[in-house]
Amino acid sequence: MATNPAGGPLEKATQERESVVIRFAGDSGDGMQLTGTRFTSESVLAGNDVGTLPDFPAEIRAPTGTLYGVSAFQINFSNKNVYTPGDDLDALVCMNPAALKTNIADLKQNGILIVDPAEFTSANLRKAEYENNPLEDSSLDKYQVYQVEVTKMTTLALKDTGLPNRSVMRSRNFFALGVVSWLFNRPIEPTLEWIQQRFGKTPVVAEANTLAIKGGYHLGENTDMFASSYEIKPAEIDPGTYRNITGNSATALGFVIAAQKAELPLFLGSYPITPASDVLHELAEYKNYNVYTFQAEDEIAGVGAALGAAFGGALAITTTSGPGMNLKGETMGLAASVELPMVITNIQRAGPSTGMPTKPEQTDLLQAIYGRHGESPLPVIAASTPADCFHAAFEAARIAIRYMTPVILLTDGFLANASEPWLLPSVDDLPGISVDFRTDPQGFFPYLRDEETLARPWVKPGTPGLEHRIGGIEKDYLTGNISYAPANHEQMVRVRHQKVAKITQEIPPTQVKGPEQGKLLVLGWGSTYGAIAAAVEAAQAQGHAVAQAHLRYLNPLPADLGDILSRYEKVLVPEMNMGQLLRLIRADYLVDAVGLNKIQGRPFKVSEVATRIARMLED
Amino acid sequence: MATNPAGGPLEKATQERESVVIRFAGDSGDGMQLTGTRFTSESVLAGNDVGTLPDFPAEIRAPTGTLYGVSAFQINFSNKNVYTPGDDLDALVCMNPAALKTNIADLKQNGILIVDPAEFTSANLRKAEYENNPLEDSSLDKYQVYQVEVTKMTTLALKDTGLPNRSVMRSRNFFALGVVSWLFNRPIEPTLEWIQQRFGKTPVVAEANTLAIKGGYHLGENTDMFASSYEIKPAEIDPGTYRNITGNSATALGFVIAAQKAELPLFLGSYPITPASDVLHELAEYKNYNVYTFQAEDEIAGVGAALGAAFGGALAITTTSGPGMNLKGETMGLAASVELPMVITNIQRAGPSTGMPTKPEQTDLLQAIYGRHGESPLPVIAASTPADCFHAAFEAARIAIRYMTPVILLTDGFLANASEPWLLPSVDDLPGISVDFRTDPQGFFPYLRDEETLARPWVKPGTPGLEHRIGGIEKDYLTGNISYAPANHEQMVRVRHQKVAKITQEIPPTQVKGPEQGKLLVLGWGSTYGAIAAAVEAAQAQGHAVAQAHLRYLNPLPADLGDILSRYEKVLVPEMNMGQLLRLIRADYLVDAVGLNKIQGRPFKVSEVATRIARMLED
Amino acid sequence: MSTEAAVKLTRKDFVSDQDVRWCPGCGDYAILAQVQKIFPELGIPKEKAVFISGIGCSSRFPYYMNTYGFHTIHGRAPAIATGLKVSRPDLHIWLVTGDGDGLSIGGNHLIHALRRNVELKIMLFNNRIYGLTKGQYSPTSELGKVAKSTPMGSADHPLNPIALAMGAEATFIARSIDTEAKHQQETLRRAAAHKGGAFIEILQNCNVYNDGAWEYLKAKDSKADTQLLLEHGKPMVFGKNKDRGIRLNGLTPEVVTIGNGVSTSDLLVHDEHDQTLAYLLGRMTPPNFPTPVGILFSTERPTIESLMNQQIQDAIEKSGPGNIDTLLRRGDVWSVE
Amino acid sequence: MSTEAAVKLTRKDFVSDQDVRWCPGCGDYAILAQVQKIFPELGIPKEKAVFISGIGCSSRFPYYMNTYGFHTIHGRAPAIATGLKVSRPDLHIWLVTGDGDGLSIGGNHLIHALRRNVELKIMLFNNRIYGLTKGQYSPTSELGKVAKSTPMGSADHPLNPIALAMGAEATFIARSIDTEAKHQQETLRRAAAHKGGAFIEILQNCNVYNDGAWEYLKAKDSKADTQLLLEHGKPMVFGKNKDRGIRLNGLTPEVVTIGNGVSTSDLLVHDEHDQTLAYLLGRMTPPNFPTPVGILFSTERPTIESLMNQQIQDAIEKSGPGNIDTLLRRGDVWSVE
Ligand SMILES: Cc1ncc(C[n+]2csc(CCOP(=O)(O)OP(=O)(O)O)c2C)c(N)n1
Ligand SMILES: Cc1ncc(C[n+]2csc(CCOP(=O)(O)OP(=O)(O)O)c2C)c(N)n1
Ligand code: SF4
Ligand code: SF4
Ligand SMILES: [Mg+2]
Ligand SMILES: [Mg+2]
Repeated sequence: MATNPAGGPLEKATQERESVVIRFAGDSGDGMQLTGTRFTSESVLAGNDVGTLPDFPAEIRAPTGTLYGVSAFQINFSNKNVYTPGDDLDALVCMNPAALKTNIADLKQNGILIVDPAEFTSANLRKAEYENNPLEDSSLDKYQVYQVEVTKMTTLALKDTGLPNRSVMRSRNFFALGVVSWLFNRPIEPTLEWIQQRFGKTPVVAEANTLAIKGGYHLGENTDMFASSYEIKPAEIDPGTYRNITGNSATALGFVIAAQKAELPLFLGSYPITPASDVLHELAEYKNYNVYTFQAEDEIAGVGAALGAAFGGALAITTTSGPGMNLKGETMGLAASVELPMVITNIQRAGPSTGMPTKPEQTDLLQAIYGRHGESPLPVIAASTPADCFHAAFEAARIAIRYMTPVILLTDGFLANASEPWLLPSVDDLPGISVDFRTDPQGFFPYLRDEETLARPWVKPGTPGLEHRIGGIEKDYLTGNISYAPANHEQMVRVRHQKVAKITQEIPPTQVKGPEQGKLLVLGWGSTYGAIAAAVEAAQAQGHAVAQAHLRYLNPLPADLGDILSRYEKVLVPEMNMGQLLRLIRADYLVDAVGLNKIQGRPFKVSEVATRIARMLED
Repeated sequence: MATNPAGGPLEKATQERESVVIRFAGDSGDGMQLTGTRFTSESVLAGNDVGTLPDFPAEIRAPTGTLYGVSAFQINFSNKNVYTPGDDLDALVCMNPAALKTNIADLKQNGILIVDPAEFTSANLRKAEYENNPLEDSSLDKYQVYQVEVTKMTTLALKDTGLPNRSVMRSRNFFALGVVSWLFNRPIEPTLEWIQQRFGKTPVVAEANTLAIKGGYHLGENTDMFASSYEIKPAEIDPGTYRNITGNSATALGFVIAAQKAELPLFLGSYPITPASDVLHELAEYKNYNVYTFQAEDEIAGVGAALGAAFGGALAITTTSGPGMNLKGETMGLAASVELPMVITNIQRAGPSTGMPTKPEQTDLLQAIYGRHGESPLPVIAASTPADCFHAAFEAARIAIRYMTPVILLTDGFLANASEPWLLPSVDDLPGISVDFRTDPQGFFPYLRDEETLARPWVKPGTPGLEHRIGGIEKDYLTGNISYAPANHEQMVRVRHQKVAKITQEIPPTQVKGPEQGKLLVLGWGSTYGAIAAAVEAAQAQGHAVAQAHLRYLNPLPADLGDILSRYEKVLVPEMNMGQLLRLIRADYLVDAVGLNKIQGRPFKVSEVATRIARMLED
Repeated sequence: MSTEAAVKLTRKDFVSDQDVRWCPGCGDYAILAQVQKIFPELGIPKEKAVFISGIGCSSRFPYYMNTYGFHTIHGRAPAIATGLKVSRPDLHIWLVTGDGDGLSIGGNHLIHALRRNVELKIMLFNNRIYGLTKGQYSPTSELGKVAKSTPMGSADHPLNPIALAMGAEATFIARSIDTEAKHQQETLRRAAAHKGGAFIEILQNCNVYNDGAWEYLKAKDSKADTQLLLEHGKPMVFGKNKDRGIRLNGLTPEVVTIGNGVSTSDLLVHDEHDQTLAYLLGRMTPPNFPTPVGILFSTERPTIESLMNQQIQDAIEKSGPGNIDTLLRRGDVWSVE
Repeated sequence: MSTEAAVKLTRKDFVSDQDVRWCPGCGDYAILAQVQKIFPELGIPKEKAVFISGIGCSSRFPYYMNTYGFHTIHGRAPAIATGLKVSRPDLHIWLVTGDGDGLSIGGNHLIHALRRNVELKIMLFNNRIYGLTKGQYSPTSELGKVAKSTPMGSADHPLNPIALAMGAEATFIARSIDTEAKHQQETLRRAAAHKGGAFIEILQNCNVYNDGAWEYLKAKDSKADTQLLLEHGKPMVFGKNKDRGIRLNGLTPEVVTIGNGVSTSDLLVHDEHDQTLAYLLGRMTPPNFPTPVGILFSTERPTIESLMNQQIQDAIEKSGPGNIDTLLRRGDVWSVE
């Protein structure tokens, strides 16, 4: 590793690339999430489109160096549209042997691998279950391996700070970030600023991190470690104001803004659960928006409290993930029966049971539709990208209020934590949400329905003259009084179905990306959007008559869907489950669609979808 | 009402009838359930085939005389095969105006109506919301109305017992039973005996009831009130030993006998709920069969305790109805994940939410199949007649043990309380249930699977050398240790599906009643069996190529079902829901089957199914 | 139809148009009557009153009150009511539950509502049986109870509702009896006046499935001996002739007869605010002790709804009322032209 | 691999082959060590021991014990364990739960298990935080707790685990501290020996999300002043110089300094069997009182499993062991030829 004798930057070649997928991997304590987030910010400021995916272990802080303690963050940045966090890696940064062991399989042949040799001690190799040091055998030959002495050089860079060794080690990630920032021509200024803001209160830490990132950057600049750096030109991006946002943040915002538009307080009743807790955390910050966050004793109480708040006239929501969903079923049935608005958000994770709590899956769709006893149909809406969580949450709230019904919103652990740049909507462009609390006693009946929506009136307790009782026993069609009359029950069951069915009138025409008819339609919902879009675009680029349709509304399905399905020879439904949307459309439209199913607690790779598309086109 | 001057029985004409449907209706306090049960016993002893249906109010003891306080019991008895408790009534006994008001619509034109005029007081008429006394206007003209002075004559018959009026009134139902027993040529001796047994400890009550029933019988015999009595010849019934049994009793027996066959203790963890509680009550009587009945603090604890007992090596079951089913979902998911045997019985009632607790419905099928988060497939088995509940429960237990899986058993409130004569199985004819607790540490792995069934080993804690840990987190395919490996998860998800799918190998060929191919197949499941069978037989008798197939196994579906469905031009699926089996078979087989849906908290009438069949044959 | 509390309401204003569907003779009627009786005095406009219940015979209560009402699901009323109260502190919320609804399936929500001190007035109708499901033993049934599901007697030690509420550190705990109209009214008035959550156990007769469960407390000739009427600041005297009392021996209560060297001044004096005393009283059970009725405990601490609403006010004061644009632009934002 | 308890087991026999996955420094390690330490002494063959847990960091415990184990779902372990114990009274069942698992979602099952006196040894690791979900306040967090979901501080009054267990009338209630190895061992031994259900609150440090929550009880120089070590029959003395004690003033405890007219004989003497005392002790909290540790309460009453199994025995004795034929022919039976 020769430094530049002249002391100034070496003249280095710069190669241009269209897009790069990089992953930072290290121990839970190595700060990989932070590194990834910062690199993401640098990339968006460099004008790239980006997609990110954090991946952290289920253990809070597993013993250092263990395989299950590895934490990673992946970023896909490009001068083109980015749909996903990327498939295989162009570059991988590994802070220790365990990170190498668990991530190397995803690195492309000849990909860039950055490792810190100081960490390849025999103790660490043992914890990572390596028999030989991979830096010393030939197992890494097919990659461009860069042994960057992160530990040593960070120590060197920080020697004047007087910080103890343990603290110095905490800046290693910034050193690595510096190296990689140089390598991909990212500006480190925004990060330097950020460091000042974030660590301003402990200047020694701010200084240490500053020194570390600069040290790393200069290493690239001043040594011949890397023959060239890479440039990824800015993408063509629609003008506007952007922010990088995770799905969970977007979900939280969607609800707050829906409540603001509706001029209602927002009430969240929730019980912490991975990966949903962050929505609770974030909403807890918005108290000045009239947001109540009630951490309940369990999920039943969470949805119960929300239902109570809905009865009281708030925009009521509850957030959870699979295990908690089961527990909310009975209360959701009550909400369906008393016809109060509410949004139940399920941020899906890998099941069954506790499953793999930090991993995403789409396995709760049929539960959302059928998971309650009795005929208790509820609208189901799903988000397809991190930023889309905003719109999906907003729309779920809007529908809930307009139709006086609980609505289920589905996202998943991938959307929850992944992020993408989000073109901020203008407040006025968002649909209005008008709430008509009934106050007129004249002609009032608790179950008198609006003709257009079949919604019953929403009455706030406290309204004089409208005192009435509701409950979960079957009700008379008009008065809402208890009724066991057989014909009335059938009428009520049917009207509850009709009300949900009416929501088709809210659904805009399904967007089909691609030819209006043809060989293959790839139909999806939820977080598979990105992988499908990229794969379909690729197939289209090859001239195939392949189209994509992606559903936001799962119940009811769009009115035009049957017609669309009929226009293609084949229909492929990629899902991170055993084929749940697939069953719905087979039953509804009797189309012989087939599924592409991946149930690994991981999103689809573009290539997985692309390969299947190719196979279906051949058949 | 002239008595026979000679004092002896009048010579009365006897008309022969093939079958009769009669309903006893009165106030909750009038003992109609008892009357119906006794009349049923008399009828089976008279050699008829019977079907019964009790119908009681949700209120415990509603104020006397109210419409919602009416309790009824219907019996269909015949010299032919009886499939259902009958459609419209040939005879109706009404103990008060409210009973008349709520039941008269079901009486056939020219049907026999027996009323007690003493009860038609203005107070009672008001409670029954009659403006005029129906005995005095012409509203009952189309029926054969018999005003039997039940109250007066019971009082008369009992005058020597010295009983206070309130107690005398309690024998009114026996008087009515006596009248009707005579009218339909039922022997009252068995009831006389029963009275001795039941009331032996309070001889004055035994005497009162004896006098009352005899009084009623003699009224028929000795007066000219009825011109003729009716005779229903014995049915041709398979030889054997019979007993009349309700679905809930049969369910309880099925479980006890499965446990006995498997030589396991039976453990029921349950929380009371209508209409399931009687299974708990009945099992609590069988302690000497090594039956543990644990009344838990809620449904979650009920299924939880059962799962604990399953872990300990018991045949574990839990019983509930819709609302409780929601609550059990999470624990069922855990049971699916740890692969322990257990039967979850849902005795379905009308939903959503509290719904109509005493009324049956089939609306929980899709919940049974899809009602948990994650991919957590479970076998689902349904009973089709009261006695069939025995076989279904037994089979559910057998499958659970053989495949090491929770199994869902579905019955409903109709089956629960309805009864039919049951040809007692011989103990040896029942399939054996062999339990192989693993005890050998050699080569043991907690998730090592049996090739044929894919079942993992069942190990009783207490077995030396096999100590191991299980849990709801995803497990390694073999060792069962926690594993978050993506491919392992997919393998586990798929093997859990395959295990359930393998159960098709247990399913006998689907019985098709009727032509092997033809115009119409009527496909059903659960308690609709009787109505469908009767309707299909009727259509067949008219020469139509209509067949019936009725499913016991809802998940997985029988392997031959697709083939069967394809052999008919049309498929009709009558269900007491909005079309749930219908969706399953449409999705699986892409057949354009149609539904006949009744969601009134009431079983189908034969005529309703027959009408639809006729219409489909016309189209 | 005015919101003014000043409008004079009468008992009838609180009677709904629905038929009361309890069994004739059920103790629930008496409780309904007392509630309807005292409500006009409370100064609560009827549109501001909400009755919330779970499932059970007792839980049918809201249908009969001409106020807002919500008959929810089994055991969950405290959770639902908490959400309502937190977001609508202006409402007066009364909760009706049973020994099964409140202590079996709903036990957890109950204790959490109590510890949070949500201002709910919780009436638990304790008939020591599951009425609506036709007679299974309940968590308050005596050990060995023979009932539908326990032909050989129940095997679980009962829960003591008062002790449990003390365990959850409720701020107001009282007990009354369905048939004691005056006492019940007084107790409910006190509960209504309490600033915070109130827990009132009402001993109620289910004449169909557990008739006479509280008969020993009610029988005209013996009730003076079996009831211990608690009055704050008064010595604990009971008995037909007011000649018996409760004395403390260390931490153990004992029944003494007044006279023979024992005088009223030796007796325990009731102190509503003494938490240890309340726990001790709550566990005084027959046959060795009379059953305490009245206010066993009361204290004050902030309600959760006051704290939560205060936080919202504080946040608004600090950061200004929410603004959608600010919210959207929170965090790193950049522009593309 | 023999079932004989006589086989001498060692600590290692109870260590499973799984890596322990708690955060370095977590208090859970110490507790695991104590349990593995005492187990060989208990005379329980390892195949007869079962560890059952819910969900939470603490609930990972069973994986590390080389016995039978069941890591179940959040809050439901007491229910699952009850079913196992009732049907398998021969097993020794230990339950591990957290302040969230046991007191939040699982509060109801916990109190019902305690009142039923199922013989489960329940260890509740109280770190006053949700560890596994990364740091939300728990039901035992102090009022005003600033945590992930409560940036302005929590608004609910905490549950007191001891008071709650007293409210449920548990038969054995104790408290120990993760770092007090000896005390913990002694406490667990006593719990194991207790004939009935045992509830042990173990104060545990979550060094990641709530570090130092119990520091005031642990700090070497002050712990003698902040811990009140309970010993049955001994006066309640504490303090570095054993010069302070607890005296009762009516029903109210007070801290006194020995000397100046106050002698040890004036102090409260601990009586494990006094239920009122235990309730009083359970509510002694800082800063005004030292925190009692040790056995707060113990009593005996039949376990539910003994009663239920007795009923089965009695039924068999009375009616003979079950016979399928008899069962089928129960009720009215008739024959058709
Ligand atoms: C989830 C659920 N489980 C069970 C039931 C059945 N159920 C209705 S009320 C009740 C118990 C009622 O007892 P209690 O609360 O004491 O009220 P009571 O009828 O005695 O007034 C039960 C078990 C139900 N409705 N919902
Ligand atoms: C039904 C359900 N709800 C929520 C969760 C998420 N969850 C897991 S552990 C936990 C709380 C853990 O707190 P505690 O019991 O105190 O254990 P600790 O981690 O502090 O030891 C929660 C809320 C879950 N796994 N299941
Ligand atoms: S069953 Fe009991 S509690 Fe229910 S209404 Fe009847 S008497 Fe009252
Ligand atoms: S998060 Fe806290 S409780 Fe959980 S393992 Fe880490 S230190 Fe222990
Ligand atoms: Mg009750
Ligand atoms: Mg904790």
